[in-house]
Amino acid sequence: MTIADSIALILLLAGCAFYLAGTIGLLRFPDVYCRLHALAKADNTGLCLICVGLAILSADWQVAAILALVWLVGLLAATVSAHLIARHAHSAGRVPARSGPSRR
Amino acid sequence: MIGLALDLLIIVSLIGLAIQSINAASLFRGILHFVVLGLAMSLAWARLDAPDLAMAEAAIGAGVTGALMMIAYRRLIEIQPDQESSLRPPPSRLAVPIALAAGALVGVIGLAAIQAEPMPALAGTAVLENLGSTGLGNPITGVLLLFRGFDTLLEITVLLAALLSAQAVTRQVDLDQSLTTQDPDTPLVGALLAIVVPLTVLVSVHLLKAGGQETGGAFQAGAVLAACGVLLVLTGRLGASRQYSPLVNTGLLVGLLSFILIGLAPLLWGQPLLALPGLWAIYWIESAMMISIALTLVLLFAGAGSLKRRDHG
Amino acid sequence: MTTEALALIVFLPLLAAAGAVVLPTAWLGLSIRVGLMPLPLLLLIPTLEVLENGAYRIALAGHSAPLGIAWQLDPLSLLMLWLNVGMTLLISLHANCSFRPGQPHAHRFWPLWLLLFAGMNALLLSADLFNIYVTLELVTLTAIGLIALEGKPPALRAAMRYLLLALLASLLYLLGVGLIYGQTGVLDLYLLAERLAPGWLSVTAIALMIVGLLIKAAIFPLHAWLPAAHGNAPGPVSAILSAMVVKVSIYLIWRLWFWGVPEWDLDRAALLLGVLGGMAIVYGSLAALVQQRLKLIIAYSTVAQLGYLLLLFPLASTLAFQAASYHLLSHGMAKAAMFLAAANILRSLGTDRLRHLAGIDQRLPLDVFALALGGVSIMGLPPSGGFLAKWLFLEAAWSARAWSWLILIALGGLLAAAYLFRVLAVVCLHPRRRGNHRHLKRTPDTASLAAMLLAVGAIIAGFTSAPILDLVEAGLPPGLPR
Amino acid sequence: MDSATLYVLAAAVLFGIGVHGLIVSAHLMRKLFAINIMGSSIFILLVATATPISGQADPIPQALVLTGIVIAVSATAFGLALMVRMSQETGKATLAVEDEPENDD
Amino acid sequence: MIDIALPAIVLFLIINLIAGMLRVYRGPTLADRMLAALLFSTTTVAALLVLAEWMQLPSLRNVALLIVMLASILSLAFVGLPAGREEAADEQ
Repeated sequence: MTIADSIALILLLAGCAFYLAGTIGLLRFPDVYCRLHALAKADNTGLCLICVGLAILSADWQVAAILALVWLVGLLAATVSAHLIARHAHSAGRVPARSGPSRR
Repeated sequence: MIGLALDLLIIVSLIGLAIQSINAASLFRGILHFVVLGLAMSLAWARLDAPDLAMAEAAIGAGVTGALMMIAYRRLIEIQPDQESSLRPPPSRLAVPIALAAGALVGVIGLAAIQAEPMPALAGTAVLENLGSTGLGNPITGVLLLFRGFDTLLEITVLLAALLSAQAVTRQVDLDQSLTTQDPDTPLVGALLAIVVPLTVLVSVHLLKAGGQETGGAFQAGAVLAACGVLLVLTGRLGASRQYSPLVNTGLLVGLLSFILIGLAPLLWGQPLLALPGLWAIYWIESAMMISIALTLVLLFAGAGSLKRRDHG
Repeated sequence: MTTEALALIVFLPLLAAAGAVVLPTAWLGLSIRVGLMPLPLLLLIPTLEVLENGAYRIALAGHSAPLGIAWQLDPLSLLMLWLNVGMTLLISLHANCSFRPGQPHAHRFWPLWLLLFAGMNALLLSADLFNIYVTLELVTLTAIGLIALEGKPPALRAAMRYLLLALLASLLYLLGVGLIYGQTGVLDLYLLAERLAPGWLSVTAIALMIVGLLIKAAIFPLHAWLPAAHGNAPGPVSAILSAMVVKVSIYLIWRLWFWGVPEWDLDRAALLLGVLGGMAIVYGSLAALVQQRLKLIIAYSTVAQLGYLLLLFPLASTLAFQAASYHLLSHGMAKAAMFLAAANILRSLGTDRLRHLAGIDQRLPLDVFALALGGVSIMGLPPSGGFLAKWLFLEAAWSARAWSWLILIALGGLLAAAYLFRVLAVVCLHPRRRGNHRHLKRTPDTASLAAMLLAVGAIIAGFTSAPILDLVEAGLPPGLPR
Repeated sequence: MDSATLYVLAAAVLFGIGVHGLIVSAHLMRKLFAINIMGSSIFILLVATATPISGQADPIPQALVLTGIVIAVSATAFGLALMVRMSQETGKATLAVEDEPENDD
Repeated sequence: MIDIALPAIVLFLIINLIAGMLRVYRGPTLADRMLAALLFSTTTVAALLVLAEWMQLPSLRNVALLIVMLASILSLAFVGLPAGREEAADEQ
């Protein structure tokens, strides 16, 4: 295994860790706004790390370009979706939870 | 080994999502599960070595299907907010045995089909043998346009028939309002459109061009383009219209018309019916079909006969 | 020439449908004419070819069978094509009254109508199992759109039920096609005979396809969707659905059975199909006896009459084939005539409930006459096409010494007479309620004319049988007993 | 056990789920889901049972399934439109048996 | 090593996904359920990218790109649902 491969592997695993964090946040956080926050940020960081890892692994500029594009568009889509969902929740009259354990 | 574990997991999620999309406690959850099931299906296609199908499933499932279901759901709850409270599913003692029998039948058939002595797939072999002389690299595109082009011609006719039938049953009142989000000027939406719209157009053109050699093709490209149109309708940039528009109608039919006319033309110089004269014809028909497929899907979504541009803020 | 003509027979209606969508309303009439009128002339060319040289095959795109899709025109499909073209044209004459360009649903009706027509022609020509699946879907979706066109709740419900069942049926058919491809590596119907060995897997595949087609053909006990759909659709749509659309499914079963797997020993399956047909005859007729609406009576009569087409399987002889083909033809014309006449009555009266029909014969003589003539053929009274078909059936059963089928065929005729005389008795013989139909809307003359022409056709079919029966015999699969 | 076998079994289970859903669901949208799931299961079956030709996937089943997917989407979109119209006319998106006043006056 | 790690990562991502779907059940609001669907699309994208590398099917990257591009459509269609009205029906 080359050094590049090991770096890629470490990045991929780190990406997975972020995905895990996002999912835990989605399941454990108390209200919809916190969950949004967890998911949108952690998952996109995870996606970024995975894309970088795969780019190193493939060692091909064309592939790297596609991966970068996927990540950027993913970022944009996640941002807009999170915003829209939060807006919907807000207009539905959801009040952010102040503190305390998850409701369910 | 790990590949098998992966397949198993994909299958478990497929099954779970399928159960949930039919049996979820509310219709909304059912829709979500069904849309997600489409994504999981594209993973399954990827594992089954069918990237063309993965792409078709992703393009249609992530874009148009979800939007169609959501809009239909919205129209339903506008009529009756409480869609299912009064519904008691008819008690049927036979349902489970019938379902088990049907599933078992399919399973036994499938297993037997795998185990059976592999017969030479004559048609498939012929496709792979003849592909070299056509200048195409993707055998599926070869099948869809050259060897079994008539299927594809009829397939876009079916799509057109679905649109015409849907229009025939769509009530022609209050066409205009209920498609867009309440506020087309929500921040960020403009930025999203500014990037995603050109990108979808680019990607669909790329898929079209790539379709001859690798994964892609008119349907995938058209579905992506349709998703772009749906996006524009949802954000209020395009509106449903009742006005006859020659442009929209021509776009709707350009695929079918090009296919028929280019398919009939060889008869004039003594060639067989539907024998496409060269690669340019394939690319022309594919492009025309892409436009028609995209417009058909957008019109199916909008539930209207035509589209018009809409000004906003 | 023949290739060109056949290409136009499929593509001209398609182009006309496209024209009806894309051109402004003022051009609708022209599109319709272009899509329909030249067809009989065009069909003459392949007819001459087939009469002279027998079956005609076209490899589409120049790729012959295992690779590409083929069209095959043989005497049986030629007969079906003539039926489809002739009936669509005559029914269009009627549709041109209720959906005259400019009227509310006209610009929705005609494109679908033309697509349905093109789809049926493509289906009848196709020799490829998967291509047939696609054409079946085209036919089904357009048919359902046409049923639901006017947006009345019963029609919408019927259309929805039809859609769900038709989709289920298509899936079964598709599964069968996939299995057959896995078994043989080919999709061409006429290549199956030598490549599909009768193992349990291939039997299951054929069985799945047949069950799917039986659902689409509304054969008892899978008939539940038909009466509501045909009874609530607009008149011309009911007519073409009953006359042609359900029947092509049975035509496809014939194809699979006698051309796809002619070597198989299918006696027990044939008996089963025959029993289903018999049950359809008895059940459909009894149900028609208790209906209160004219169109529903006619629709249940379709359920019953479709049963005869399945008797071909147990009888399986040249005579039975002639009988079944002739039944298909004469029932098509008679049933279309009856549905069109019923549509005219419904349109004039605003209702087709039987008890409101008393004495209608004085106000709408032409329509009632068409209804009665159609009824004569359905009952199988001489001299009519229906009589000849049932006579041939009886003869076939007689020469096969199949007494139970013989009794069944006779019983079916009696039952048909019962439910049709019930209608005619109310309409013509009810003395007291005459003359209370002052506010009738006038039926357009062409609408009555179309019904009349079809009804007369069903009667004339009783006299001019020889060429058609010869044609059928010329197209029989090899090895069928006399 | 190989993945083709696994997917065939998955197709069987999905088909059963679809059949069950088609029978027991009252809401039409769920019936449409059920039909679609049955369709997907048959598509999976067709692709999973295809025999590879000298190491390459047989293109015919995949092309057929692609056509099948387009047809399924068309039919589903039309079904949704029909369902919405039914609901507009009758207030319900179901096909209950008691809704059929076929014969009474 | 890499050849085992890649499918293992896909495996992990899918487990992650299934866990995330719990949020669709639990809700409690429609927005929560939508969120879980969103999670599904980002995770599927990552899984497809890794699969593309492992199975040597480069076109899967295009599939992934398609999915991210179209992911916002569902959210946009969702926002069109009248807020608040249907939640009563959804929350038993």
